[in-house]
Amino acid sequence: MSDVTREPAGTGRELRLVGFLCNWCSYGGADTAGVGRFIQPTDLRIVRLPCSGRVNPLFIAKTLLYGADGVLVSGCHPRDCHYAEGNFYARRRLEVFRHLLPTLGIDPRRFEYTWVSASEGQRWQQVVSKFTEQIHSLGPAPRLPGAPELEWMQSGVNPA
Amino acid sequence: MRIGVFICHCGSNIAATVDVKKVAEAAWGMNDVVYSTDSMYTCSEPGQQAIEEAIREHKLHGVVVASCSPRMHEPTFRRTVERAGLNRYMFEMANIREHVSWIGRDKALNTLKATELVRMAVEKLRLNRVLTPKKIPATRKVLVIGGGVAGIQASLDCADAGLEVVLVEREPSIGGKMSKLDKTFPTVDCSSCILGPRMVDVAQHERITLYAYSEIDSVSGYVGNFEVNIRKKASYVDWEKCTGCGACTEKCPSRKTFDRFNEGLGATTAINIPFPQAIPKKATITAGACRQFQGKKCGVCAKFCPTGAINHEQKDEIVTVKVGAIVAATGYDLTDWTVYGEYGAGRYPDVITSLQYERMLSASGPYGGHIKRPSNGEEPKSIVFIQCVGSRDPSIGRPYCSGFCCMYTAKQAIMTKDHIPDSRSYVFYMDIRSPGKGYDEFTRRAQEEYGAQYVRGRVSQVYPRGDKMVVRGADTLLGLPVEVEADLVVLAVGGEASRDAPKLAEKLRISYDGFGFFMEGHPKLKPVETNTAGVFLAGSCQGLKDIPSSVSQGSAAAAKVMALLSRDMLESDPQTALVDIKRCIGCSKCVKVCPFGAIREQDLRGQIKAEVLEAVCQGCGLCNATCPQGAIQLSHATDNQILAEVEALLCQM
Amino acid sequence: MATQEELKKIILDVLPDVDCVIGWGPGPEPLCASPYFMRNPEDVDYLLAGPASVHNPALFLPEYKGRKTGVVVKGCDSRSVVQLISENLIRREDVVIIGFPCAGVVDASKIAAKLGPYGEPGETERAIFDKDALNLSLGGKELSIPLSEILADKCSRCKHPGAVISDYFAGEAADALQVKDDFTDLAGLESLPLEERFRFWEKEMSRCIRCYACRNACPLCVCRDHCVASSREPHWLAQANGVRDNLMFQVIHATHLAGRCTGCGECQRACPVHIPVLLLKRSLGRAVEQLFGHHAGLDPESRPPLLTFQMEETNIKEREW
Amino acid sequence: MSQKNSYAYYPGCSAAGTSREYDISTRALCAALGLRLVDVPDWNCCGSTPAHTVDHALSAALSARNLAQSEALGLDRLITPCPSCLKNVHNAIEHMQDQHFREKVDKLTLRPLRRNHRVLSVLQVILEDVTPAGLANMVRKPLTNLKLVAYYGCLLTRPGRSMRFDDEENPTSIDRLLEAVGATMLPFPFKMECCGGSFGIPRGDVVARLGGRILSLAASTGADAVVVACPLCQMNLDTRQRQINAAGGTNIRLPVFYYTQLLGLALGLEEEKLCFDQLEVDPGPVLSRIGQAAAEEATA
Repeated sequence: MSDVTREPAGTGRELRLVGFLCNWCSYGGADTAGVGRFIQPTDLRIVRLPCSGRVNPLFIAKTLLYGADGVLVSGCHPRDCHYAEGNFYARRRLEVFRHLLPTLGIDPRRFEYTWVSASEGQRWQQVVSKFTEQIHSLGPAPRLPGAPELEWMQSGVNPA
Repeated sequence: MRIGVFICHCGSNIAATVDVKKVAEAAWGMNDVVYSTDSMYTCSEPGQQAIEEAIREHKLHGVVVASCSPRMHEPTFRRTVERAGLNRYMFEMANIREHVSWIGRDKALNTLKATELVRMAVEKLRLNRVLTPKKIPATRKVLVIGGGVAGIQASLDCADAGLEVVLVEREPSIGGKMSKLDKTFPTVDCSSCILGPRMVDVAQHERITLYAYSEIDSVSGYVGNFEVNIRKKASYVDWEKCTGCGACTEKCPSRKTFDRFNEGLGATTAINIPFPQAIPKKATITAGACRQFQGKKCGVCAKFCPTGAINHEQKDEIVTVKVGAIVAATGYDLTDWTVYGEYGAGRYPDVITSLQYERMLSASGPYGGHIKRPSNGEEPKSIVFIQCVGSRDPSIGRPYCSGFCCMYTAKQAIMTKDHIPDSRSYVFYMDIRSPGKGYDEFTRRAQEEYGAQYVRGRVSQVYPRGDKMVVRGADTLLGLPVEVEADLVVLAVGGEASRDAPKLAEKLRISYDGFGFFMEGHPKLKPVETNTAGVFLAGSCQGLKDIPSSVSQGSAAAAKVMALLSRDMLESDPQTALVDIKRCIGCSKCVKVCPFGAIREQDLRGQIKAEVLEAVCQGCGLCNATCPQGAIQLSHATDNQILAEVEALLCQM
Repeated sequence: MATQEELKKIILDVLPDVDCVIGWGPGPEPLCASPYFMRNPEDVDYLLAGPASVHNPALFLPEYKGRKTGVVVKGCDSRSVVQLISENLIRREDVVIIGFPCAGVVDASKIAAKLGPYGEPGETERAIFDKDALNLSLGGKELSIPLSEILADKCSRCKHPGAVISDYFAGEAADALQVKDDFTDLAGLESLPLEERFRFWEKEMSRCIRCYACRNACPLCVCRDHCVASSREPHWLAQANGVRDNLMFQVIHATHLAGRCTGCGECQRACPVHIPVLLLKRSLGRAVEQLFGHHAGLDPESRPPLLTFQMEETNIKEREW
Repeated sequence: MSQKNSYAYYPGCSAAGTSREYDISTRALCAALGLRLVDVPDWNCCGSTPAHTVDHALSAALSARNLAQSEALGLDRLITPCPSCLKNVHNAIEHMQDQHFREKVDKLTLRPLRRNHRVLSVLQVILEDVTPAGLANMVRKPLTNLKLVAYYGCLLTRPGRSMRFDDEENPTSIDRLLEAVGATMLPFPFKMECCGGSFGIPRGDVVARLGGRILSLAASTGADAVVVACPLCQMNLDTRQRQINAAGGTNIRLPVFYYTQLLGLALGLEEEKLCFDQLEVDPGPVLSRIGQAAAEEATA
């Protein structure tokens, strides 16, 4: 097993990696990886969703355009979806969306989607480690300026 | 909003590599957080009490617990906050054990990550709304489709549990494939002796309404409130008057009608009662074969019917019933073996299917229980059984093993020896599959005690030579091609999904696999449930299986129905989609993608709007991700709640 | 032009049993036409179906859902009608579709570029589009510009000049051209390195004034006043006019049209500051074509590819780790 | 060149050698049926067994060159009487769907194919374009009281998924054509069994055993003769009938016709177009038994 315990490469600082995981399989896979103490880089923050079908490609667009360096989506393997068809739709929508990134000037390697089942703890460690290395090799993503008057509001106040 | 944050040590599991004090400290600075602490074992009794007290003391509106995976303790903590008077959905968890402390060695990075995960949970909680489970009335009645052994078992169990049962059977009599069998393995006891009494129980049970010779026309509604239209097909005999005396069957002039029950072995009359132990024991006219329907004047049966039950003008009739649950037990069909040109493709009379041979063995069969060669009526001395016909054969799209053919062939080999002591049976096989209790011993007996000659090898061709049938195959154990001259060839034909299973599946809105077998909820954990709430499966319609398994699935499905309908009100999980009718423009994209048919179009003052059936919605959120204007939102996982978690991370930059 | 007369005759026959027939009529200046709603026979004389009829009349059909409407369509417009039908945003029986052989439409910015030295396009006194040239008089001078030099880009890659679906067709219905669309319009952007593309969009989006003309010109944008761009529930965009939110809106528009956009180009034509917003939709359209072999707006029975799926996707390979 | 009823014709090597009678009768029959055959210019071997047992790319390249040659004729269908040639050209077309394999073949032929091709047997063209009904009303000498068994050989319809012609296990195309011209066709279970194929020379004993089984079953059905569509089967059953009798100790005298010869006879084609004299086992006595009227004319 490759040595995955290395410090994050490059600046030694964590990069902003966001993960959208389906509750039934991939979130369970991440839990299994934890139970198995499979050490991984810490950059990835995981958002739990009921299904990969719940992932609207616009979540990825918003995350990448508003400051993230990499986005990872993971759901159940096709045919294993708890809701039978969720991941089939996700597969199509995410694959189509992936083709928009280069046109926008965003490196397509900053977004990956994959299928990990609840039992594949070791495989989840592989996925997170490889994905984190991939993003570190690309370095921090270029930033777009927010709206001028929005800048001062950046104190973390959410306009709820 | 007043939020309380509880950071768990989990003994040392978290505290060892996460500075829990620092995280609790940081939580104070988060939006709407009015109380933040850490505790050794939050999920323990004292830990939960601490939360309850904090809720009351600090008048909290919501709680965030940072500890292990929500897949483990979310239900626990939801009950905790509920006991303290909060709605259970005003609660969020941050997974700082499996996703942080156990997988990261750098304490500083772990602590930073834990803090950010807590911030995400807080930001989501700020947008959570109170959700209460809905109560929907349930009709305590169950529809069982298919009167085979599985359907009979399910009906009897449900009826015995006090539920009203509606049993619908497509053929004129219940009994399914089992009623066509002479004996059953592995005990070689007579099929109608063990099935007959069950069929009589169904007929006599006061809580079971039987619709034989009927089919499902349409199913609407949802769990607890299905509305089913049953089409009672015209049998041209008034079953109220018919006593089943059979006078009409003796006098009917058209004697060449294809006998469906006896698999076309013998012929029968246009008006017939399928078999002596039929339930209901009523006559049915096969319209295609009856002269009256071919324009020729007949009416012989009407003349001889003592109770005047014959009525050639009878029409199909639709009966509507309301049920709370449905059990599909529609069984299977034999594979169409005539695709095999090498076995004669149906051209040779002495090459028959195992089910035809079963009818030949049966005393109530067309040959009265005597084994005879269909070509010349003589008693066969050499009988060859060919295994795996239409099973384990990807070239015709049947790659699976049907599971029961090895066993019934062993039984038929034993029966053949009983009927014709000086006969010689050969069985061409690839592998013998006899996994059940007493199964392998049974096939062993067929070989050792009853002298069946098992030849390991495939048959390449069956062809007539003189009046014999030559079976050419291989014997892989000897490594030689072999030829056997047979008087009779019995094909152990495998099974496939019944031809119109997909049509029924679409009516029930359940999914089916590539072969047409209904899809179970989970292959290991939910074998008799489907992804459609309220619809259950039993028997071979879910996958080919023998009688013991079909019966146990019948009982299993009945148990699931009893659990569902045990209370007269169903409680539905409130994490379902909700439509904002202002924003909905009625493009019905959501209706198209919903895997469960849980969204339907409603006409609101002339405008089409989407409407979610809470009872049917499983909360996958596909509709939410599909709706361009975000008019449909999945409660507890709305766009804003997810965006709140994302923005909680990004605003740090 | 024979077809003009035949077209007018068809509209006159159709007029009695429809609320109105949507087509094009004289515009604010000789050089351009404008959408035109014909309700009684005398309106039909002013019909202008030719190179200046750039607008897509399918835009107005969703509002007329439930009322019988006639619509005159170019090839590209007809594909929008087909897409609206396939998503049952309009009902086939409500629409009377009248096609005519389209020889391509002009691009206003190209004309402006040609007329630059002679004066403002708006001051043209007289302009006549005949078979293959635009003859106009501007500032006292007579000018003739070959049509081929001022045609819109989309017309050079047009496969279906005649309506793909029509109840009536004026003139000879030409079948599909064997033109190959290999997305050369994207080549310019894709020749730049990633970083420069990102800065290109940053510059373009800094010019965007969020007037939503692109959305309002799009025949498939039927959400009208419920668009997520201006909603708080869900709250995808800040209303502030920053580069990030402007680009986010364009991404929303493109993703909402993935597998649906027929490439009619109205969004880009309508943009007052000429931002090439069509490129994003074309990029997703190319992806859908490569992945599912699907072209939007050709078959009213077909289902948008992102509203369905296949168990085994032929062209989608799973990423190996 | 008008497409209707014109076909690029690939005779195959045996047509010029051991099965000349098959080629001559095929050309005569097609001419009589109004099917215009245009020979593929400068055709070469189709890459039959000796080639494809050594190298699939070489075998496909040989067929590919024939296809390239046929492109000059501008006809979209290539037809051939011999099942083995049909198989090899068909396999070449199918295997060249795979890009990698196609490149290997193009490197050998240096003439990449410019369009996609279809190859059919003459039998299929007669069955589908002329149809048994069409044949029936062109008959001048019905083959009454001629009892035949049709022997298809193992290649013509197999494997079903790729050849997609007639029934893979129980073909009836020859039976239907000959019934249309008045012959009585008897059911023949060994219609698809192997006749020994190319073992004729290296392993005569194999052909003797396999061919013997076919001929003895044919004899036991009471047939007057066997009808085939493949030059190799004809050679094994006809030219080696004496060897088979010697090896099996049998005395079978069964003429082995090509279906094209008998169809030609039924259409009233003249003798030297049918080359009955080329057959090893003398067909004379059998031909004379065909409906009394037919026999007089043959001798006159």
